[in-house]
Amino acid sequence: MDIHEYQAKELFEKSGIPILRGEVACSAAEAASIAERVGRPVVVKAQVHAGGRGKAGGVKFCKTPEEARANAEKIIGMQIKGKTVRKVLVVEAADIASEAYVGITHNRAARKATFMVSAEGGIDIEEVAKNNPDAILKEIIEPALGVTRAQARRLAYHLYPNNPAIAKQAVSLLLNLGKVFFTHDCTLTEINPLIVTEQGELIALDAKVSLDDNGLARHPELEELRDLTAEDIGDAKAREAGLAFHKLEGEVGCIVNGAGLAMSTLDVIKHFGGSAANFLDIGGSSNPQKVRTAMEIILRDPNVRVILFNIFGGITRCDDVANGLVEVLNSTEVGVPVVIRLTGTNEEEAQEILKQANVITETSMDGVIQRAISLANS
Amino acid sequence: MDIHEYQAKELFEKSGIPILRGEVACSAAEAASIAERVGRPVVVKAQVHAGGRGKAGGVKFCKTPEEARANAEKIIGMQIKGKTVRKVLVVEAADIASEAYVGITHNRAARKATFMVSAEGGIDIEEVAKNNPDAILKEIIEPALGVTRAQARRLAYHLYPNNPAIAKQAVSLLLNLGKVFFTHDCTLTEINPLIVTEQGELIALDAKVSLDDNGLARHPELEELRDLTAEDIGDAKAREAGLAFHKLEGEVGCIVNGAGLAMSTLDVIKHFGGSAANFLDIGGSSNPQKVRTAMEIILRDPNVRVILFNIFGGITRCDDVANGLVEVLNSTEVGVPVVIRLTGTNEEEAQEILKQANVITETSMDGVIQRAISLANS
Amino acid sequence: MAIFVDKNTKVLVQGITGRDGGFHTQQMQEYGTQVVAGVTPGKGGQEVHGVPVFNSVAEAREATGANTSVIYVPAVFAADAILEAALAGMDLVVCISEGVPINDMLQVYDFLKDRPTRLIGPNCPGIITPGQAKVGIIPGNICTPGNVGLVSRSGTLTYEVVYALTLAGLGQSTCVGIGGDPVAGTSFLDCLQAFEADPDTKAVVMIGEIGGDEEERAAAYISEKMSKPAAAYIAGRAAPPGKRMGHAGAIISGGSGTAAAKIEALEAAGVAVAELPSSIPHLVQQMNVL
Amino acid sequence: MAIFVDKNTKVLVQGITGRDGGFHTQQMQEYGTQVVAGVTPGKGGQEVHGVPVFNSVAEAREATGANTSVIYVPAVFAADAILEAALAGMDLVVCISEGVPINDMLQVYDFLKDRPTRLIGPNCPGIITPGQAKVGIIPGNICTPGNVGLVSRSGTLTYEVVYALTLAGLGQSTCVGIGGDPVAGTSFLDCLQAFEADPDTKAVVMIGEIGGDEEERAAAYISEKMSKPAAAYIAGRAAPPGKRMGHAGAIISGGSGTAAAKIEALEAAGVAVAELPSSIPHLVQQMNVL
Repeated sequence: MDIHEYQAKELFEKSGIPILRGEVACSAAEAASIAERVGRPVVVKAQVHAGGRGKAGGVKFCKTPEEARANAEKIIGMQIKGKTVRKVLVVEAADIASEAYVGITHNRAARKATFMVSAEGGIDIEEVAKNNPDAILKEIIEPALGVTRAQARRLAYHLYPNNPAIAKQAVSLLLNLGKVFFTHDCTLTEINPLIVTEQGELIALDAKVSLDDNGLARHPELEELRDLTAEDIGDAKAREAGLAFHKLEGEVGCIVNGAGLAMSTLDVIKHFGGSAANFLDIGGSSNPQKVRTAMEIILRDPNVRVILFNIFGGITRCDDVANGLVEVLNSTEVGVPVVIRLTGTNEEEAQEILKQANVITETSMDGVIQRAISLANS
Repeated sequence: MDIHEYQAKELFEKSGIPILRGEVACSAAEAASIAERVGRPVVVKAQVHAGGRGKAGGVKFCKTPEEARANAEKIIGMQIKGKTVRKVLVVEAADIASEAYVGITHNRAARKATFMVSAEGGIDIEEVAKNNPDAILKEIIEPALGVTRAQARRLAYHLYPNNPAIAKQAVSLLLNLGKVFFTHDCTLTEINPLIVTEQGELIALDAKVSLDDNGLARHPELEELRDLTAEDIGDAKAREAGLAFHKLEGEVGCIVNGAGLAMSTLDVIKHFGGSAANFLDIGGSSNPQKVRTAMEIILRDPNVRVILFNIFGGITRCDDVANGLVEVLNSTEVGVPVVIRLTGTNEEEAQEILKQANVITETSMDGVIQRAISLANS
Repeated sequence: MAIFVDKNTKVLVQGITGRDGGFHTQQMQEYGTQVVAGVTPGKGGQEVHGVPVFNSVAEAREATGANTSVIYVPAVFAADAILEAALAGMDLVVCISEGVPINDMLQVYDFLKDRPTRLIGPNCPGIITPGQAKVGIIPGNICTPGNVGLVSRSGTLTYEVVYALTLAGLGQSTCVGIGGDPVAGTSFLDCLQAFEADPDTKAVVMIGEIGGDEEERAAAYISEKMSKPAAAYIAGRAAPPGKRMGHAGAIISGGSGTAAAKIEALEAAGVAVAELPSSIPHLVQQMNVL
Repeated sequence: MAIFVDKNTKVLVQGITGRDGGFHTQQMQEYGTQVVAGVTPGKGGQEVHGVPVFNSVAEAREATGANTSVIYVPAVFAADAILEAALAGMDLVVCISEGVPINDMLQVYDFLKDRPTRLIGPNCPGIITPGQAKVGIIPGNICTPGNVGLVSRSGTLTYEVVYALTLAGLGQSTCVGIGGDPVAGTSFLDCLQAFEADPDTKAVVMIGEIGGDEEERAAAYISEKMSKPAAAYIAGRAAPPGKRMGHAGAIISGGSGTAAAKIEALEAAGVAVAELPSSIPHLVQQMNVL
């Protein structure tokens, strides 16, 4: 789960990382009045779960409250990478002497988290990684130790080799960033840019935090940071029902159990010349309500011309899925054909149930997919 | 460093371990008035850095404030294992349904801390260990993990196998005891007895905490718990000067650099038929002030008939020791002979310095010890 | 022989009194697996499907000689359960629980790496040696004994392929679902090494998916060390970049971990890569080793 | 040959700009040791006795090829310094600092146990291979090259014995002070194994003290595996029970860890145990192996 910059900054502040707090505005008028209160130039920053805000015009320096109003006007409602901006952060502009990058994320190959810093901050770190990898210093974080003081020192002196006073501040900051990462079950904590001001202060000018969805259960206070307005209705419904769902661009609506089988279903659809409208994994349980929600989500998409069920029952019981489907068909006008393949646990009971329903059954994965494609094309 | 029961209980309370707090009294009158306020039977407990308080008569159940007064009268001023009791803890008496032992200490052979519990509490755990070792369940604490919840559960269910409600309380308590141990750099945290009351509450009825002297530097708030009144003046002086000192019963006062050489000096004194008055290690530095303090501490002991210096200079510079000694001899009436052996770093300079002084020099460890013994006997 | 589990495996179920734990205890028993103990703290002394329940793994192991543990506890308690099993000296721990926080797994992985306990999972369907024992949730009726070793990151996709093998008359030595999480106790590589050493395994099938570099590492091993023929299927060829496809592991970003890269590495190592899950049996038949 | 350090050892000094670090850098240099780098965070770029100073061990190692680190930092920072050296890939770390909190050392010991870095200390005088290199604070002038391997838990007592050996014409292959703390990186056993494998060592001297069971473990090894003759001295025969004698390690409680028990174990293993430190040279001469 991503959280907004202003929320991330609150976590940082609680952990002793210096930030410029700013205030959140949902309208241009609010933005102007915040700028008025600040009484100095401000920066208006789009609060949206997408990278590249600056490049997209979502971050603007404003000398006056009027400029803040004008820029907020432009930014609120703007689309950045498909996400609508609904709030801006209005924050005092800093006198930047230098910009660095610091971040922690998981290193899958090492099975450890990794701390990365680069003296070239403020720009796309992936660009730095590509063009000047030596500029990035990495420290693998040992699970048994956490971020050690010596590691924080090495990273800090890499950033500020000729400025021990700033490097000492950076050591604390980096240790605190490590605490944020591990105490909150983050998958990413990043400061870009980490600045030194003309006055010699170290400040996290931006703050990016992604949370491990699996860790949220033990951080109810973080679950509250979820921005429901930032979510698509389909995504929200899926999340609440415990479905893994992604909208795609094709015509075959897919309901599958298991992530691997669902991915493979997409592949096989493509192999036979079709195109999937979505990825949807109903998971291991076979609660009929899940089937209903899955159908509802898929039918919101006007592109869908056929609904394909590909179920291999293990924990999932085929008869449960069949019952759920029949229930939906009896109570709803689906409007598109439904093709289904059910194999595995309680397969025969399921076939019996489906006999009553207006659905097309197939016995193999290849077969049901080919049938779905031909229906979508007809 | 040992701390008192009432201080340990404060640490426990802060970590969420249920205790009966009580109040500390320094006089019988105070004890009586606390008992009056409690308004129920109390226990009066000697606060002294020594085990076996109960057996020594330092813990008394008192039905009335008058009994509390009388018992406090007896206990305050009492000697327990050579330590004078100066305070008592007056605490509400509990209705005890069962008593257990729980404790954490370092296991030197494993290089890990160990959690130990026994359902046979309230008595000397070393007796249980000797007579019924199977009654003690141990869990080695992995440094990389700390006390895991599963370990706490196993220990808790060992204590309360037929009482899941109490076992669940015990899981939290044991996890919290682990936190006390590691957060405060303890060498021992112990509850004996851990009781279940007739009302079904789990309570730490006693609390014993020993702190790692080497860890105190990072816990200034714990250093403040040191009971200066409980220390011998010589011990306090030695500690402040950074000397390792123990009083013994013999006649040869010893000043040695290095713990191993100091122990060996005691052995060699015994080997040649003498008896050491003390163990004293001036450590690695050769600050003349240390030599002065060492002399002062030793001369407080009327049994001392000779002072023996056995110095092998490494970091310690022999000339520094010699200068310190000459300084003391010039400003103080020592009253007993001083024999000295200095070998190693700047040995020759030291010999030159000592020529002026009224001391007997020898070149070997065996030689100087034999000389000291003969002087002590003369 | 087979790998990791066989008819001598003595299974302990952590979370046996839960819904899933109880159900699959019965399933495992019906398959003929020796389920000797269960653990649920506070329920020691009870029985579930005739299996005695204990308060701790250590106690259960001591009383029953269990050597393999299977975990069906809620995800946030799974790491603790794995560590409990490892500290109690289990040889094999199979963690079915899905949704274990990644930081928990970093700690567990690091702790186990120099210890004798093997972890399979988490977020996995478990392991089955057809005709001998199953530990986890792989449906027993879709498997049949034979000489194909199968290892997979996915659950139901495994079933799809196993069932296709069975229908084609290609029995399995052992099927291992290693789970789709980014940090898993057992890797493709671990399983390939075990299959290479197992005389009952004549050919290997590997079911991978996008994300990570486990398939590439497996390809390197196959190319350098493996004598037995291998077929593979990689799910996620059609997955759009940057989407997290259910499995925490199956996220694809930038140019790394793509299906194309994995397929290329496997083909370069001489592995027969299937276009469709249904083509796997044919590829195995063509190996002419069974 | 010798053990652990020799003329090729390249030493890095952690805490080189401190009083002790600077002084002993010079002492080590005067002895002929290659001191190639120092580390003090914030003082990178400076020089101490001609040795370049760096901000981190990793940086220093990369620039100079240092393979051995010696630590003179305040005790509460020592564990961090040891871990830094280990993570930077040092082969040997010698920690002189005294008063390291025991919980720090539990973590360090556990972290290092499956890694290639050897730690000597903390709270130790270090190691010297006479005529080749010294790493730590053992006075060079009391040693002389030869074939006696010496290992000791004590500092000045080591000097006493080494000096007695030197005066008796008995040179040393390597002298190791393993330190008096209850949790030390290197044990008697580790050193005995190394001496056993070292062709330059013909006889071994062990200086133990009360507390712990390291001497007993060493005795078991000597009895079962060691071909070279050994002499020993145990300090603390006269120590009263229950007193902490300066060294954190040298505390004696109950019946365990007493001098008598250690002496008995060593004598049973065929070790010549000296009554006095001064008797050691005579015992070594009687071995007739030099």
